[in-house]
Amino acid sequence: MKVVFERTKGLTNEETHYCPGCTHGIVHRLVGETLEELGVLENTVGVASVGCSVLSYHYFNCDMTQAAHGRAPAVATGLKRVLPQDRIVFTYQGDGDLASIGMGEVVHAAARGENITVIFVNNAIYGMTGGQMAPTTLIGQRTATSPQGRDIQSHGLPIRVSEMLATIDGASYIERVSTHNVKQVVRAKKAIKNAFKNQQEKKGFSMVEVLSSCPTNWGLTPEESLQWIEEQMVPYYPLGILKNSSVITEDIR
Amino acid sequence: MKVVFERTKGLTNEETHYCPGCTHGIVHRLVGETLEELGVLENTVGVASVGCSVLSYHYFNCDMTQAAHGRAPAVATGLKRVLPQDRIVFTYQGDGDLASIGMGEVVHAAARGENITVIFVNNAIYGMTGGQMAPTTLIGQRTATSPQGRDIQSHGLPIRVSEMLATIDGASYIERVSTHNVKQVVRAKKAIKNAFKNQQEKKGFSMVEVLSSCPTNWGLTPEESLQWIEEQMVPYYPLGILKNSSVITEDIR
Amino acid sequence: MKVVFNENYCKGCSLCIAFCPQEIISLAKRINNKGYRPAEVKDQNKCTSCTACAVMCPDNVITVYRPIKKRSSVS
Amino acid sequence: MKVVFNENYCKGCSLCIAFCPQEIISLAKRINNKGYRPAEVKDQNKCTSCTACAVMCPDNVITVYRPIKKRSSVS
Amino acid sequence: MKEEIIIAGFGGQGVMSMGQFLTYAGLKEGKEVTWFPSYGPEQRGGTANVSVVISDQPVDSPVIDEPTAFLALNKPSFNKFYSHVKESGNIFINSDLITNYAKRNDVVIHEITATQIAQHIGNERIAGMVLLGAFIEKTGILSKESLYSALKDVLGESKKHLIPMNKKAILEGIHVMQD
Amino acid sequence: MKEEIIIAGFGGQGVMSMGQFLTYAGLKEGKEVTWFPSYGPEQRGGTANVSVVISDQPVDSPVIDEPTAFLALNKPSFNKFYSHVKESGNIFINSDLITNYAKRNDVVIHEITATQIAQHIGNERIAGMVLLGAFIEKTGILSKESLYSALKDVLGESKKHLIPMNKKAILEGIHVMQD
Amino acid sequence: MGKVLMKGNEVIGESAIQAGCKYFFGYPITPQSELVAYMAQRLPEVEGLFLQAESEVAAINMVYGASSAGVRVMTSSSSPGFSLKQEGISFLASAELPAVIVNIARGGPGLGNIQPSQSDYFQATKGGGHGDYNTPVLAPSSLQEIVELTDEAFRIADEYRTPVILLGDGMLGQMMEPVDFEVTKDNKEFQKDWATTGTVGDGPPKTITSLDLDDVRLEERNKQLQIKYKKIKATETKVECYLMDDAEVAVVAYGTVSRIVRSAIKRARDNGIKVGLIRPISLWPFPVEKIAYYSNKVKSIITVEMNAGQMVEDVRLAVEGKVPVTFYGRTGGVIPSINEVHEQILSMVNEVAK
Amino acid sequence: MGKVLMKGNEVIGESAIQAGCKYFFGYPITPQSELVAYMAQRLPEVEGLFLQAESEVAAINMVYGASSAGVRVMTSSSSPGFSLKQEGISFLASAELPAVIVNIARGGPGLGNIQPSQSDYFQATKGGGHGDYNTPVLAPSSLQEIVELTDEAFRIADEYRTPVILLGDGMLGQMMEPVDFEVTKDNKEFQKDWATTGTVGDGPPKTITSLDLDDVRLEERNKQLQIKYKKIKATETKVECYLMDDAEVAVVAYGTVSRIVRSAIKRARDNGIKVGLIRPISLWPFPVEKIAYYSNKVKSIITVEMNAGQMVEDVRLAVEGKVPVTFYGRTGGVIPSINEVHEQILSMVNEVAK
Ligand SMILES: Cc1ncc(C[n+]2csc(CCOP(=O)(O)OP(=O)(O)O)c2C)c(N)n1
Ligand SMILES: Cc1ncc(C[n+]2csc(CCOP(=O)(O)OP(=O)(O)O)c2C)c(N)n1
Ligand code: SF4
Ligand code: SF4
Ligand code: SF4
Ligand code: SF4
Ligand code: SF4
Ligand code: SF4
Ligand SMILES: [Mg+2]
Ligand SMILES: [Mg+2]
Repeated sequence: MKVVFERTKGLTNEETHYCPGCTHGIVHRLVGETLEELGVLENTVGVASVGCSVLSYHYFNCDMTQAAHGRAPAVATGLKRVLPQDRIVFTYQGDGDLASIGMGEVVHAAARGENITVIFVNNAIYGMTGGQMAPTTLIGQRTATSPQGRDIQSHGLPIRVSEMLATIDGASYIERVSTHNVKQVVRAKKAIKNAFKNQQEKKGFSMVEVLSSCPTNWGLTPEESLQWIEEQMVPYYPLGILKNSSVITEDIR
Repeated sequence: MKVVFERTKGLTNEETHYCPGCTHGIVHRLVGETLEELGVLENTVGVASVGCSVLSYHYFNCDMTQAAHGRAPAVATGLKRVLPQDRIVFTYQGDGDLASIGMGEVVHAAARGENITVIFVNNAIYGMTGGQMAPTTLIGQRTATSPQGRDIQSHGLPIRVSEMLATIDGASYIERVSTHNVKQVVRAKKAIKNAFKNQQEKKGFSMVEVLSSCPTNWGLTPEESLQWIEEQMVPYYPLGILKNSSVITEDIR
Repeated sequence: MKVVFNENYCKGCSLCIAFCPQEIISLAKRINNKGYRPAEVKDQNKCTSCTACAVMCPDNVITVYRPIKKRSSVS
Repeated sequence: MKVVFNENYCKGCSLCIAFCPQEIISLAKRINNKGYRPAEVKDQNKCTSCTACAVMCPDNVITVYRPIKKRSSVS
Repeated sequence: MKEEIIIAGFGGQGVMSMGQFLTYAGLKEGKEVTWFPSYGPEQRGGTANVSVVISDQPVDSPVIDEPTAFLALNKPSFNKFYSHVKESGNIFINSDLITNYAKRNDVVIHEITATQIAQHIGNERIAGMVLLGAFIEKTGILSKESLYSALKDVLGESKKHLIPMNKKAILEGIHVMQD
Repeated sequence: MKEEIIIAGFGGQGVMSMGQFLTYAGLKEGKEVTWFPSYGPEQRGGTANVSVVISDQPVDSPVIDEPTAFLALNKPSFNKFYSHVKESGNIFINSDLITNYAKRNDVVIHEITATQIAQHIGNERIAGMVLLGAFIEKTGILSKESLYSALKDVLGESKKHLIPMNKKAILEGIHVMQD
Repeated sequence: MGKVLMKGNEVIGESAIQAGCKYFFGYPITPQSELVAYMAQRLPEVEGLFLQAESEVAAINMVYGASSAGVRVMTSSSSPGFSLKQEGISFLASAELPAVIVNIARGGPGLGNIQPSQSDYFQATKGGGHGDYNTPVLAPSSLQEIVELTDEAFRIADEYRTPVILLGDGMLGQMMEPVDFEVTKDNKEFQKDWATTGTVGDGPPKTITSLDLDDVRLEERNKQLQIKYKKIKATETKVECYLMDDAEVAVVAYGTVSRIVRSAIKRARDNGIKVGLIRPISLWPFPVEKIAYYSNKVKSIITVEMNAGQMVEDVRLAVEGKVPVTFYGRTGGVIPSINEVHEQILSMVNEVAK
Repeated sequence: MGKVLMKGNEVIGESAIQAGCKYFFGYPITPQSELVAYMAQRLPEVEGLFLQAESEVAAINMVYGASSAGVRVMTSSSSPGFSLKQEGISFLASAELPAVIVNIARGGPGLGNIQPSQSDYFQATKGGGHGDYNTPVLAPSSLQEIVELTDEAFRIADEYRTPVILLGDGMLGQMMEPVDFEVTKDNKEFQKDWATTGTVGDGPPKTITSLDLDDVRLEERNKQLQIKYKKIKATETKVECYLMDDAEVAVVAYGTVSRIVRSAIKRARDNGIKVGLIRPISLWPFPVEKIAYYSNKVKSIITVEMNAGQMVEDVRLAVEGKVPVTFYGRTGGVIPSINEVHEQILSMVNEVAK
């Protein structure tokens, strides 16, 4: 018997605190596997954000720093700018963290072409605090702070962060992937790997937006949640590569 | 003799504190004229930001609130959301204010489709504090904090705010104009008027980015400064309408 | 055993069940440490070692093995 | 007087001078309240009331008048 | 009269609602009440507990250090509070889940096969309600009727259909104590 | 010896550099010095002033309430500080710009046609330097040579070409006082 | 409507609405999120507006904007989020804009945890923001008191044109208790002719600003603020004394902890110990006089807080060395038990007896 | 290099570089912008890094990141920008990350103005952020002292793993004075095996966090912090006494104001008045013992500050009512004149003589 799938060394043996069926766990695994496969676990410093993944420093098997809500890109900038050249720095952020309070920080990290990798877990809700509206919450979606469903009139349309950041010159690699089935998870893995390789190649800011589930706050079973991603989220948040270029050489007038 | 050009009632009689030849003065006039011509001076509340225009509350002949650095869009949101429907709210912000510290606020005001008008004066520098680098400072431009000239490696490429905000669904009208000659100033006036009309028509977030001079910190004469806008800024910040749509009816999936 | 479940990590979310093409995974009657019914495969023979279950498991519960093909089957 | 300068608002920036197609604006020798040499037009006759100076003046110094055309000139 | 009650169990066992049933019932009887939940990280996955005070006098501390009554729905929770129960206090135990513990002689321990009873009624998730019934019967702090009526307030329109089942469980708890 | 000097004028009149010339010169002579500029909103457009203390002893307050010397480059600035000058202090006035004021008898007022002298030298913007020359000549707190050498430090490479002109202005100021 | 059972966070929301506040700008954070959710549900029902801001910084500045327009407006947060509001609070104080700002504090420093804590006392009372300003700080200890103090908070805010802080902790926010909203309320109407609502029909343009480049004028503004603060100190100090008449030992405690202390005092009284409670209800202005008064009567004072010792400084400032002032506190979100506090009282009594 | 003339802001920058700080993350604000500009110019020359952050919030969090990596790092701002850093400072304190944070304070509250002020004293010393923490606060009064105290700030930061605040005002930042950088410096090397630099060759993964969901563990962290603060109080208190030996009146003042006070004291001494100066150099820890000691010797104490009265509370806490403590202050960026202070001393002397 040959092992065809086993737990990555990129993760510790800690059991996670995530709810049953929450795809944060899948994204963790993909990042862990990537770090292991690229052989950079010992060179990596991860930045945990504030959200359900706040404790991710227990799970990633590398050095980790926990950042204030929304500020992971700034913390990562501080780390990356002072660490030796061969160090890999990534942030792991939710949609509330990155797209709401942390909008300024992520836009500017991208604009500076900060050579870091951002894993952006978009579950269209604030998971940690009990299901409030995120900037990525879909129109009509009911949350604790949009009890009648998000409406355009008062909250506007959800932000497509990847599309927005793709307009920024310093962003070198941006892709949106999903976790709603095997094929998508495999793709997500590839994207995450690219985003880290990009950093190794010093190409600048890379981000992978991962559509992810929150069964607990969506009020759905884990399986229904994956369906909801496919049917509700993907149409508004189309999957694919939004940017793949090298900031260093391009687009300078 | 017929008056063909006279001081607008949209401005008070206060003398401004701007440096000689600073085009902040031109932009003020255009806003003042617009408010006068649309007959909304009495219905308008302006929000002054922190930058050289911090004292603009002395100059605009309407109610004015002075906001913390970068937060004018949030202050404007607070005002607009609680004032009677017929009130017009605008912000007047510099590039440091809007594009650096205030990035989060302006992106979210746009995303919410906040029905306000933003006058964004881009002079590629922090004027007020003595000429530091702004997010819009051009590559190679020497400033107090980029004494060797802004370089891509450490600061990334300048942010094209209008292009970025144009990707946001809630942004209904976005145009970039300039002040470097008579024709451009006339165009700028038209754009500013459109942006206010847009608000009257309740179409959502409108922004006019005005390329503006800072002779003092650029170390150029006023006339050279206008040339610098034309020759250096306009190529990187192309003029024109970047978005003109109504958020209410469009682009909802 | 082609699929091995690290039972105490399992939260009984059933995603493996949903994605197993062979439909051989189910939740056990017993309760694990955490208070969940863990997933299990009764009929290991039917497993094709496709790893779908493992790929979709958010809690890294599953290790998948594939029988090493015998020489004779090469032809 | 076709162009009138509100002299004490003037900062002597010279932008009006740069944009006057008739090249009739210049800075005066005298110093105004603020310590600047204000712009002035000596030869008002040459002015075409084009408003270019006023449009480009950052300090709202300039008022421009146009002579009302006489009936006779209509033909 | 005054009861200081701690109810504790797994997150999904309805501990918080049980506390609310008592609180609403107390309010209905014109008593002074407080309800204070653990709201820490335990909530997700781990254990949860709630402190309820029902009294004729205004309640000072909503935090209880020596409960007069303790309703235990699982072993970890039982272990957490067991030793703190006040002398001659009442402990109500779901004996289907909690076994093997050192008996205290200074308190009154009521072992109730709550899960079995609940399964009998049709849903093991209402085991806690059986303990609630036992509690009011034993202490007499609240009437059955108030508790019934509190069900409506807490469950609301959307869960109205669960009321009969819950009533049944309460009644069974009362019966157990009467036996 | 100790001089507490205030220099004041319009923004563009070189007030800050004048203060720096004195400070550098003082440092060169091994004296204790402080230089404190007004850095408020006046700077842009309005008036500016700088306080310089030159002393044999360590300087306590860099802020001066009773200057022993006052160099006034325009009328508004003159008005601001005139009355504060210490008894028997020295006031150096650019009399081309400052006229019509009530004379104080308890101070020594030196009226110098600094602008005219400066224009003569070739640049009216160095009028202040004429006052500086007058100041050192009158008070003797610093030598001409130190001041000359300070010019190099403050003006730096890029403005080196201005040194001769500035020297000339200083010298003229000295001459005025010698006359 | 009679007595209803609600969570403390919800009571704050309802009380604000009852006080005529129709506008709320907030950002979720545990343990105050129920307040945000409550406002999201309720405000549209009363034709008000709830807006989830993109951050605490944005929220406080939206409040600045709304208050500029003259409406009653509220925001809320918990410790880390409250720190982010400090610049904004300083601006509100300086521009003299009324607003009510809620802090349902949690364990700190840093991200800390979500358990109840009183470790933001200094921040609230000494001014966590820059510059010389103070904000009235009201600290309810029960849900019923929330009703009253929320109403007071809005009254004080409008009357003095100042931001007011309502300071609670996770315990207050999360607990339930019967509340009666039908209590007498302040019904004062405030004329806000300073508000920037557009000049329509009301004269020349108005300006709201916290800037004054001229130092003498900025000093004038500061003097005005200090006069106002003096007035607030004179008229708005709130304190409750419990069993103090014959007390030989005083415990000073505020907010939820005062309830635990009250229970402990009852236990001690049962043991014949003459102990009473001084409960500051307004933390700023601090009840200096009351404490100074009792410091001439009691033998010793214990301050009990859920922090490492903050209010105790204000107690010491009031006592001026007249009697020993000790401190007992728990940190990190640990709630002191009745027994612990009881023992502190006992040992203090023994200490003094020596 | 001998004595050089520089602006205070530049001296801070050079002193930091001399103290081995090669990393600076900042954001411009008057009156500290020269520091940012200086670092932009100088750091590349020493193979360090200057980065202009997008905001003060970003800057302090970049500092958090850089400090996590174990380097000496600094940021700076002025009052409103400093308020924005409060969350970040609380995080640094909780995660025990060393850093030096400069506040060149200006007139407040709100946007205020850019003149010198000391009205951020409370914010700096009591913790403007949330939670129980303290940061050592050093307040130089001359440019030469900046050299020494900046070095000390970095030493203390590393030795105790804590953020340290260097508090000055616009006067200190803008003035010029000769400085000698060739003074003895701390050359202690600090082993930072807690830094998250990647695990390469040094064992299991390390974590830097300020979170602890468990209240008991978070209390443990708080206890450790309090132990540390106690130690800092015991060993790092700095104070200067001037002409105090025979003083009958003491003036307490810090920073630039202390220099004006010194001049005033000389004038008063010239008039035969026995007055001295107690100058706290570390504002936290505050020189409680020294002041307590002299409060047994002098007849009265005046505190002079450029604010509405903040440090005076700490003075009163130290004096405990033993002698009268009065206050004299100017606000809004107005600098008190030597004469004003002199008169305060005179009138205090007359008062006491009565
Ligand atoms: C300054 C600050 N504001 C608010 C919070 C509360 N908070 C914690 S997590 C969170 C949102 C998390 O949502 P998201 O980033 O989408 O992550 P998820 O939990 O959905 O994975 C918020 C608002 C905080 N900890 N700090
Ligand atoms: C919180 C805060 N940070 C920094 C500043 C200092 N500051 C004042 S204006 C300004 C930049 C202004 O630049 P910009 O917005 O481009 O306006 P301009 O002066 O160029 O018109 C800064 C950084 C401040 N007042 N408040
Ligand atoms: S709350 Fe949602 S995002 Fe958070 S762990 Fe649970 S399912 Fe996942
Ligand atoms: S500094 Fe620049 S932007 Fe500011 S007023 Fe002067 S020229 Fe205009
Ligand atoms: S490996 Fe494939 S076939 Fe085997 S259990 Fe898993 S999903 Fe089913
Ligand atoms: S997917 Fe994983 S956690 Fe979920 S039931 Fe299957 S094995 Fe258990
Ligand atoms: S109106 Fe035209 S022609 Fe006349 S002065 Fe102005 S620019 Fe010149
Ligand atoms: S453009 Fe205006 S300010 Fe400039 S010189 Fe002409 S009139 Fe004067
Ligand atoms: Mg989320
Ligand atoms: Mg600018």
